[in-house]
Amino acid sequence: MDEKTLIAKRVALELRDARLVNLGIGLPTLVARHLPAGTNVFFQSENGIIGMEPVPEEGLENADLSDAGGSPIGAVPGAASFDSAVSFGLIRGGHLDVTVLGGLQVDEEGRLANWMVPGRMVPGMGGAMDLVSGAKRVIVAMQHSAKGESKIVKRCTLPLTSVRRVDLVVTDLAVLEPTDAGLVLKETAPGVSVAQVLAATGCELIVPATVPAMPIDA
Amino acid sequence: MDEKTLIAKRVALELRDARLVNLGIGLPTLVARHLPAGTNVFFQSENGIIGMEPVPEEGLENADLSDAGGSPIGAVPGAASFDSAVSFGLIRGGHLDVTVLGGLQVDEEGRLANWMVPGRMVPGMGGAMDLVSGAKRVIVAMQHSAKGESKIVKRCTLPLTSVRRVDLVVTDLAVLEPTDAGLVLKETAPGVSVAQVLAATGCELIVPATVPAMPIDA
Amino acid sequence: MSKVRKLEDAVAAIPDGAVLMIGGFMGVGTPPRLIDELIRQNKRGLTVIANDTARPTVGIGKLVAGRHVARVIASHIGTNPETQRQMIAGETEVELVPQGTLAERVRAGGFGLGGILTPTGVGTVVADGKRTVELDGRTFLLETPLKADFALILAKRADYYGNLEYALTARNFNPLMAMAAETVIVEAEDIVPVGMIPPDHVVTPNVLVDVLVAKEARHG
Amino acid sequence: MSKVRKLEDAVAAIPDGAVLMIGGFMGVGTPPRLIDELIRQNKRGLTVIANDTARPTVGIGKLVAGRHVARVIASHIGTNPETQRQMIAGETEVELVPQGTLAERVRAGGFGLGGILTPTGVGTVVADGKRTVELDGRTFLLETPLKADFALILAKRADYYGNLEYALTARNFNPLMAMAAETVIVEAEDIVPVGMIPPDHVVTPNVLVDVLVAKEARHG
Repeated sequence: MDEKTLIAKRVALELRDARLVNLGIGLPTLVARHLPAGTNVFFQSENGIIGMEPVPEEGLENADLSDAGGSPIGAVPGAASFDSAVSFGLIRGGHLDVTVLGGLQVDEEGRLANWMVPGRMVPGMGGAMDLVSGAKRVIVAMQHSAKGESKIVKRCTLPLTSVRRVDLVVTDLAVLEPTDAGLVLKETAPGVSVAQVLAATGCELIVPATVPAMPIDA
Repeated sequence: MDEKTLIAKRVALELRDARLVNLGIGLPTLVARHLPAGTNVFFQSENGIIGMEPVPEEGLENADLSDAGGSPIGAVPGAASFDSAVSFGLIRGGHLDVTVLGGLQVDEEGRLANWMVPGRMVPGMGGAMDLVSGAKRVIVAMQHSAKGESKIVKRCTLPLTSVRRVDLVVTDLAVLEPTDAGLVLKETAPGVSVAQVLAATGCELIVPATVPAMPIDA
Repeated sequence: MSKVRKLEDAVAAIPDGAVLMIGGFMGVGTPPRLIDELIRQNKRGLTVIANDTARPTVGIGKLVAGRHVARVIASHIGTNPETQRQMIAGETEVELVPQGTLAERVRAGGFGLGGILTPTGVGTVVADGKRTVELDGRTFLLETPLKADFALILAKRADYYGNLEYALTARNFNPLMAMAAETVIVEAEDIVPVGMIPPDHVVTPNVLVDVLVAKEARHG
Repeated sequence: MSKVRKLEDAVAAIPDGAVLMIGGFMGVGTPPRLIDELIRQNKRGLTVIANDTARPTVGIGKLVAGRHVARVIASHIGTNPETQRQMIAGETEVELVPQGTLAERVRAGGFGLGGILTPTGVGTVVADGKRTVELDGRTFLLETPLKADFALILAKRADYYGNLEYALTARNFNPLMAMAAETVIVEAEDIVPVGMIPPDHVVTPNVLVDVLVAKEARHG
């Protein structure tokens, strides 16, 4: 299993009791493919729909039905569409159970940077700041490192997405939970040792006496 | 013609170029019956519809279609219904061309009191404060006096509805226009002299050299 | 998985002293069975956030007349002499809020805003004790969000998931309140299979709705 | 009395330097004929308020690529390298606004609010230069209303009066912007007789709409 699939599968386990979930563009989108049996969530697309699903087959694309990236989607029976204020009212008003977002950096205090690299990448924050500030539960799904540098850092050097502490960070090496005391190492990826995680991490981690492996079949 | 009809007919002349109009409960409601030919306005009811009209005949009342007083209404073809936030967004956002409201007092500065008599009548302001603060044009339609006392006063003794100056006051005796300098006597009712208006008014009026009679056939 | 509950059970979950938002405008859009069941179960000390208290024999007016309400936040009580009497006698606390401000405060609660700025009420008794904010030479009142423990909603149609449609002026505060309460209880005239309400006609999305109660067939 | 105008005349009323709100999300819900006509008439120095600038060959992206735009207020320009290039080169002024805040600022403009308080952006670069308000121990940003000279709207159906319906995710910012501009120009896929859109299905009421332009039949 590749690293992205591993991350997606692990994140999917967090959606068991969720009713409304928003998946960011990119890696987070993979999560929808790996929901455990019995999961019964609605996926929101922040451009204005609850109940998005992939286009069921080629040729069924509809010009008025797209995801937040502008790509064609389908909709489940019982879907609902609405304007951008309602869409973000759902997000900002605490009606969104879980948001899964990609990340550039997460720091020791559990704060996320994921929207800008000054001077190099200026995409705009889109809905990311609203999602992190407003969702009931924020899960960051990302690679542990990029270009040999850890994305788990002592303090974010990139502009923050929000000062709100995220709830869980799932990487290809570990599951980390931000707490008042710092980042707690909750799980390691199958075949990865605690020492390997620590070596790949740019800040201190709190390591409990036992750290289970992710409950994912390899 | 009775006094209320006179007032309603005079106010109706102000609606010629309006697109969206809100009529308060009571006397203002009469205005709709006296629109000049060619007037093409939509009436809003602030409980959530544009395009209200009277129930066309007995027996056609619908339990889901009422005015702001809870009484049954009809709806013209091309009507639109919406929630209370949109309804007041139309009012507060400057989309309402004219509101016609009853009054308890109007003062020299053109400020209206129409929602409360402390210790005696506590109905609540309903939509009145929003209507006076938000409509493009505010017309007060009321009797000039009540129980022998003028309702046009130097300074409102009753709680204000808004500090916004109203645009026109139409009574059974006169049409008054609030200005920076004070209340200007624009018209007198048919058969009423300027002296009669002044005698029935509780503050100074600015009286132009000529004061025409209301352009209403008696 | 169904959200449909018996009327009795749906209302039993509401404790004495709860903060309720109740839809409706002079009774139109107020869920009648839910009101009657609150009275039958003799709930006490309720806070009611609603546009008005209708008349003593209509909708929310019945709750007031039956002394189930300790506090009212509304824009209008003028058609209910009993609410006025209880207010003047100090038996029931009444906060009067301009209608548009009430709509925005409920919406702010549901939409996660910390507050809104409005010119409505500036320089009137409504401004007493409130913060004002100056912006570009204009003065605004800072009005704060309202939230509730329960919202009692009347819908025209619901599907099994809880997607809602409303009818004409019975819509009023209902969709706003469905966003602003911890638990949303809906009385629906019709409950239909999933897929019968097209996405563009859904006004309240299903994820907001917790409990559905069927409105009995109407007489006549 | 009809609001239907020729495309050319509808767009001719827009002067160089105008402030435009344009509906759409990555091009979906953006009025294509109005965009193309703005380009054909070579409007210059426009301010565009919109969710994003799509791609250089799509929707609002075409306006940016053709150098018709002096200023952009949007939540996202990441899919349009040309907007990013112009921003970094200082050729086009870009204000980035969180999407939910953008929606609320447009709504505040149309609904007559003086501003709204939001936690989104607190402690980030978005807060630079903005007022904050403390309420009940929480910190909020005070975000101000946006208004425009013109709103360019895409509707699925309009009736002759200008009542509008939208389709699925092509709705997005369109109904909000239709409230927030001095003049509202609508491109509608279908224009139908009055009475064909039931009151409960009208999303934008006719009184908000000034000009209707028919969308040509689509190829395919």
